[in-house]
Amino acid sequence: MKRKIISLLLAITLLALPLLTATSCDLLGGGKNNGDGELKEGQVKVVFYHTMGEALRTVLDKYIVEFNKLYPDIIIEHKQVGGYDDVREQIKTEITVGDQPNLAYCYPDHVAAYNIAYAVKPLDELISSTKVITRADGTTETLGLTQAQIDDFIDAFYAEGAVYGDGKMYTLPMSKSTEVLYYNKTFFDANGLVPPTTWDEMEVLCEKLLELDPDCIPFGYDSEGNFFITMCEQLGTPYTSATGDLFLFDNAENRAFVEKFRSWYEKGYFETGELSGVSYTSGLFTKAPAEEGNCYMCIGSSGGANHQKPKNDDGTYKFEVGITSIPQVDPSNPKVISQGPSLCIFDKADPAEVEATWLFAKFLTTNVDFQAEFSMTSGYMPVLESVKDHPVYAAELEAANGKEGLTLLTAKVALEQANAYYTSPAFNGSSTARDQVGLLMQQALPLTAEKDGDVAAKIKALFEDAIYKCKYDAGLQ
Amino acid sequence: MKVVLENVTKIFPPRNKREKEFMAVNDFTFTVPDGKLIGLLGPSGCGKSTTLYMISGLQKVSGGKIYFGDNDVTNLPAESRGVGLVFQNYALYPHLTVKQNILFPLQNLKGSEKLSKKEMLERAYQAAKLVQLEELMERKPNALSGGQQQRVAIARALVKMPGVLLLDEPLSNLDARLRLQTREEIRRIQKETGITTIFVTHDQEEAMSISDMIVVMRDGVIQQVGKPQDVYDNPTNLFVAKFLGTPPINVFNGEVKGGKLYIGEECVLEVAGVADQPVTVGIRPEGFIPAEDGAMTCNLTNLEIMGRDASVVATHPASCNPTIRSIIDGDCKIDTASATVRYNLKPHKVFLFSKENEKRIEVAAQNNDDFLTAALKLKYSKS
Amino acid sequence: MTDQKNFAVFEADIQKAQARQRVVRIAVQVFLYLFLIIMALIVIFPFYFMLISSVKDLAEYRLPVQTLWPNKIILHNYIEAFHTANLGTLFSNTLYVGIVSTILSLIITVITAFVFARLEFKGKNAMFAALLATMMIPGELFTITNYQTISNFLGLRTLGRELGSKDLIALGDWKNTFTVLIVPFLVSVFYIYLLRQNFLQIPNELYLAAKVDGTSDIKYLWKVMIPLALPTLISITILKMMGAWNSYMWPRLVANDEAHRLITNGLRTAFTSVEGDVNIPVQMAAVAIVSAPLFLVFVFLRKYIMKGVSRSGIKG
Amino acid sequence: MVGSKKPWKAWLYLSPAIVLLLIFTVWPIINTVRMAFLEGYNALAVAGGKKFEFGFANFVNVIEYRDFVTCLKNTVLLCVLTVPISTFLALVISVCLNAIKPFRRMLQTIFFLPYVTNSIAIGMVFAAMFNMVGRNIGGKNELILTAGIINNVIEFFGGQAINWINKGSSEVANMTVMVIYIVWNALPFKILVLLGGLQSVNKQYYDAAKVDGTSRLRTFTRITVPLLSPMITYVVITGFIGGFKEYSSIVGIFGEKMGPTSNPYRLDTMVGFIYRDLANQQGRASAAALILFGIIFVVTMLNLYISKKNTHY
Repeated sequence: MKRKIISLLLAITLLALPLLTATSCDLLGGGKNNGDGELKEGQVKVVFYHTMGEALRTVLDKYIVEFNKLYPDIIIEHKQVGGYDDVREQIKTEITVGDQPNLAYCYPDHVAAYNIAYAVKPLDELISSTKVITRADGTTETLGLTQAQIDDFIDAFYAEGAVYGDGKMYTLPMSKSTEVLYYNKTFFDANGLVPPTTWDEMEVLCEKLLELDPDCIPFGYDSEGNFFITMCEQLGTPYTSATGDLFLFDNAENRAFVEKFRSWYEKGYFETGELSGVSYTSGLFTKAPAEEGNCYMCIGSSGGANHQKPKNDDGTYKFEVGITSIPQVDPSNPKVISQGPSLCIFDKADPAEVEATWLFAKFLTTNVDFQAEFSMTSGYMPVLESVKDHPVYAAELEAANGKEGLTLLTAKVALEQANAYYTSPAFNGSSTARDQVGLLMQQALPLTAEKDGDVAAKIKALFEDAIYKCKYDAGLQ
Repeated sequence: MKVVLENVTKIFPPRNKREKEFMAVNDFTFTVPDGKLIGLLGPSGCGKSTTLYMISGLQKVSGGKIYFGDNDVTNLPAESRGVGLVFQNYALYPHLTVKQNILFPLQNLKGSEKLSKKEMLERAYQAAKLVQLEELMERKPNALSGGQQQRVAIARALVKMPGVLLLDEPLSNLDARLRLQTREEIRRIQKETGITTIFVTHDQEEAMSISDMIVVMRDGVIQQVGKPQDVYDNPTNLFVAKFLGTPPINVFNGEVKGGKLYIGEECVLEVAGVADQPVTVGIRPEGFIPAEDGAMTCNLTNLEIMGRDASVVATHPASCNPTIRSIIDGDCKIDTASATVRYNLKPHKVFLFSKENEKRIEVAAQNNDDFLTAALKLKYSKS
Repeated sequence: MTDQKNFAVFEADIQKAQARQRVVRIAVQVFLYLFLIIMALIVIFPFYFMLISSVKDLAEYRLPVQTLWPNKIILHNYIEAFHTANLGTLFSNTLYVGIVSTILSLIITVITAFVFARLEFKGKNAMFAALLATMMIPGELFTITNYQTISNFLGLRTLGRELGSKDLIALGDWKNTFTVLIVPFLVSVFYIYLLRQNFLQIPNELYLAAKVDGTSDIKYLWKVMIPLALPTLISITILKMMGAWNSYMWPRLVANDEAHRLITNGLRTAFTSVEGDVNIPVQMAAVAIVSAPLFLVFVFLRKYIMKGVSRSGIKG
Repeated sequence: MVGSKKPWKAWLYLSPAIVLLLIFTVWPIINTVRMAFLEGYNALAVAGGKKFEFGFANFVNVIEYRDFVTCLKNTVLLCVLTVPISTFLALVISVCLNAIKPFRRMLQTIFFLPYVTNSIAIGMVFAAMFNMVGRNIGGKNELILTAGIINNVIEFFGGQAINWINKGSSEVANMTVMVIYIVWNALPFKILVLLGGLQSVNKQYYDAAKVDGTSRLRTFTRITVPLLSPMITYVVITGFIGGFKEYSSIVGIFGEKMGPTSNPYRLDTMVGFIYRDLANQQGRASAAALILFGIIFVVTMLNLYISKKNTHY
């Protein structure tokens, strides 16, 4: 009998081993942040996934305290889930098991992916809601957005919430970045150069820079995908249809600009992120002019300003950085990409949960103080026009310089071009299109007649291939 | 072709620092006459296989010379000596058929010796016919019985018409029945081809039964060379006497006193011309003649009748072995109820060896007539 | 057949043959060593390159013709590599996963192999055959489903969601835990097979004798079989540890966060997301640091590794 | 017999292994087949309540896909190139190692070294060896700072530096690097197995061959190779299985984009294809995995059949 009991115990232990390790590992490995304590009666918990680093989390925590002064029963539990792709993958898996968060950082194509499972809550009803909520401090607010609030959003950023082809609004802009042109101000000033406003000027400038310094690469462009899409926007040529049922980017105009930039590339005018082998060209830009293969200009995300600082090990600067808008085809109708995270709200069975999430999302996106402080910390643009009038923010912007103040300087430049922002349509497969045009650029730019023969034919084939793959992924092929 | 070994010596170097070098073959001198079948006999580890390998050229000699006919081949590599070698476990290539195995050595021939495909096949079939394998040419070795494999190995060794055929323990991997059959086969093949053949064995019966001549070896040293029967009848030392014969020779402690041989207290034989000394006495099992008044008294243990012959198992206080075994005519009547049995001895089956060096002590034969006659008389009177 | 070959070998011929033979033999040996040494140099060259590059400074590495011995030895690269790739955490993560999974895996393997080697019960052979059959399927095929499984283990996460139990949710969500790196690979059919064969070589009489003496299965296993199968167990241990060290794809998929990242994945990540030029000397230093433990293990346990590997054919 | 009184005990002991295998091996097999036959299966869409039809569309989809053909081509090419080369080299090295006495152990250890490495880590070393450092390589005002140690060697022997893996490198050059790396990586295991096989070959076969005056070459081709054929079959089969699953060695050298920067995914393989579909297109990934399994199975059977025909013992 005793033996039997012992054997049984043994079996149970063995069976439980995996589960035991599951928990013990978590204890040892730090585990997951599951919040503390159970919810009290009447409390609602909002889980928020983002990519904020430590500095931004501090800002967020500060404003959660503010928010909780108004809504003490909404418990905010937030978590950094790696980078944007990690957030997307994490949420995609969680949707399949029904355990997605309430609120998350998102890009338009993420939302399109989540919506395969109809997981994202359309916001139209909430926005237009006139329900009045009483806050803990006794004041009231309407659940929806007031017209003033809507108007305060920078138009292009707000419009991004409805790029899904079905007319519905799915996201609120959180913090935005764009592409700007960083240039070596010290060098430009010394040689009497001015940063280009058009691509034609850029071409001339490149020639000049190569004359001045034959060992340089005049400019770097971080993202091949952005390059292509932005050129489509600037030229006004088709890219994709709004709903993703048509991939339109294979056309003569687009092939022509790819061919043009290919010839630039062949002449050594520029380098791109992936082609340089390390995803970003900021490494080339921050080299001192004496170093081989340095760039004098760099078109990169305004959110990445920190990486554009040409700092020496001892903290001094190799040169001063200047920032301006990216070159345009037509300066009178400028187009610059709008990037950076928005917020999307996941649909839940309990309307109270959705409502609480909305309140928090609304708080983050419409609170001028938060937007200002968040922008100052991250270098991302605030999404509200009125932040420009925020006294501290305005003062900081004013004082921004091309060295330590680079992040703010980018925000300043980015805000000045508010009328130029565009967002490309998002649908299930829009990220494929983006990847494909990026890959297309990556393959087309290094072509040379000498090595590859008929370059035009090669480019045509690359376009055709990219279209094929987009269609294939969308199930159209 | 005759094979001559002159002072051949093989010393293996020590394998590691703790070991000493090992002398496997010591000063081996011996001539194999042309066209004879020679058995190299000895217990395992006596150097007989090493000798064979040195003749084949697979192992180098450490000293001495080897001649094939009049040619010194001592330093010739194996492939140039033109010997056929049959390995103990046959070393048939498992992936090749019988035919391919037999053809293999022919395909190695080069230059003027090169044969056409047709010639090769002819030779292969000739060899196969000799060993009666024609039916099995397309089989793979492991579809053959042990005896058949053995014959394939021989055919492969013979197909290139070697001057010397070497067989390493050719029968050790066969069962008892096949062994008898195969040794006759080897004898037949050797007779038919007339190739000088040297084979190695540790089985004295095998060596005795088919060899023209045997070489008994021990610890790398030749003990005796001769025709099998001569060696059996006239062993030069105790080792050879013990090694040859089944059942083995019975060994006693004895003493020669005044021309008489004593085993225990009994005087068993007259040995004229031998000086007084303690001796080791070897008596072949067939050297005993039971007699009621026999000269030697043993304690009877058992009687085993095996058809024509009978084997008497007995003990004797002076015996060096626990039991003594004698083979007697099945007609002889032995009283199994009796505690003792008495024998007379056939003088030519009794060998005396020196206690000092185990060498044979010669006895003049005529002095034993009395004993012999008495013994014969007894035998015939009984029948 | 009776005609014997005529040997007309003259003294001169013999000497010539002898001399030729000696020349050929020496030539062959020289050729063998030459070939082997050249091949060995080729095989070992990447390691040498890694080591010398790891102690060069960037400027020297970029000389048009690379130096085969560094002009100046810079050990700072190692410190930088250690920090850049956060190797400390990666090491401890990998070690933790390696040790825990090896111990658990050994326990399961030993018990299972014992059952298949010594106990008799209905369905044993069918069960063993089924086990062996799974070895044929490439592991890549499992990944797709296992990825789903570990996101919602046994549906515990959905259940936890419905019951509002955080503990259940945590139990069902294995992503970015050490568990997910350990548990799915605890059972290796191949190791079970290997050990069972080893156990079978131990005479059954020993087991029967133990039974007669009243020894329990577990005690017999512990006192007799494990000591006898120790070399195999050591081989399994090393291969399993090497597996943890080398695994890339699965950890990358399911535990790609800082806290649980394993060394291979960490190395790849650290040196692809760096901006600017890749500092190859630092990268080589990181590779050297990562490679060192395996080399040390190899130096000390060469016999077991080679034995285990020759029988398994699986890398890691 | 023993233990038959308590069969439950045996099952009790087996339970941990069985449970784990059921969850992590048996279920995946069943589920993979299920997903592969549900047209367009996608876990996210399942969460959205979508139902899938049973059919072969996933398989058709995979096979018709252009890039899948590239993947298949690369995979087969790598197998066909590396398996024979590495097997032949390993065979020659093993035979040479078997023919020498002094330093054998040392050389054997050296030849085993690549085994105790991490394919990603050493991939980086190989990449560095072949890597050109400079600016605008292949472009107009190209500036090569260092052409890489391999090119240094080529230049030393009077050759011209080759762009192996950098931007603008040719597919042949990329493949060559991969073949060199994979062969280098595959050698130790093969040498280990073949040398083990050689050492267990009965020496008498060689004595017999020597007595018969067989030349070294003939001994090698007619005796050594056939006698080793079971081991050769073994290393060839494991080589092919490994080759069809080639992935991390390519990532090791070219990164996750599996190609030089100017030609991403040029060296994509079947496993790479499966892994990239894993998160979004589970039905297609499953179909591709089953196709891969089918190919491996057929190739293995073919190998076994061929080797069976050639060795009958």
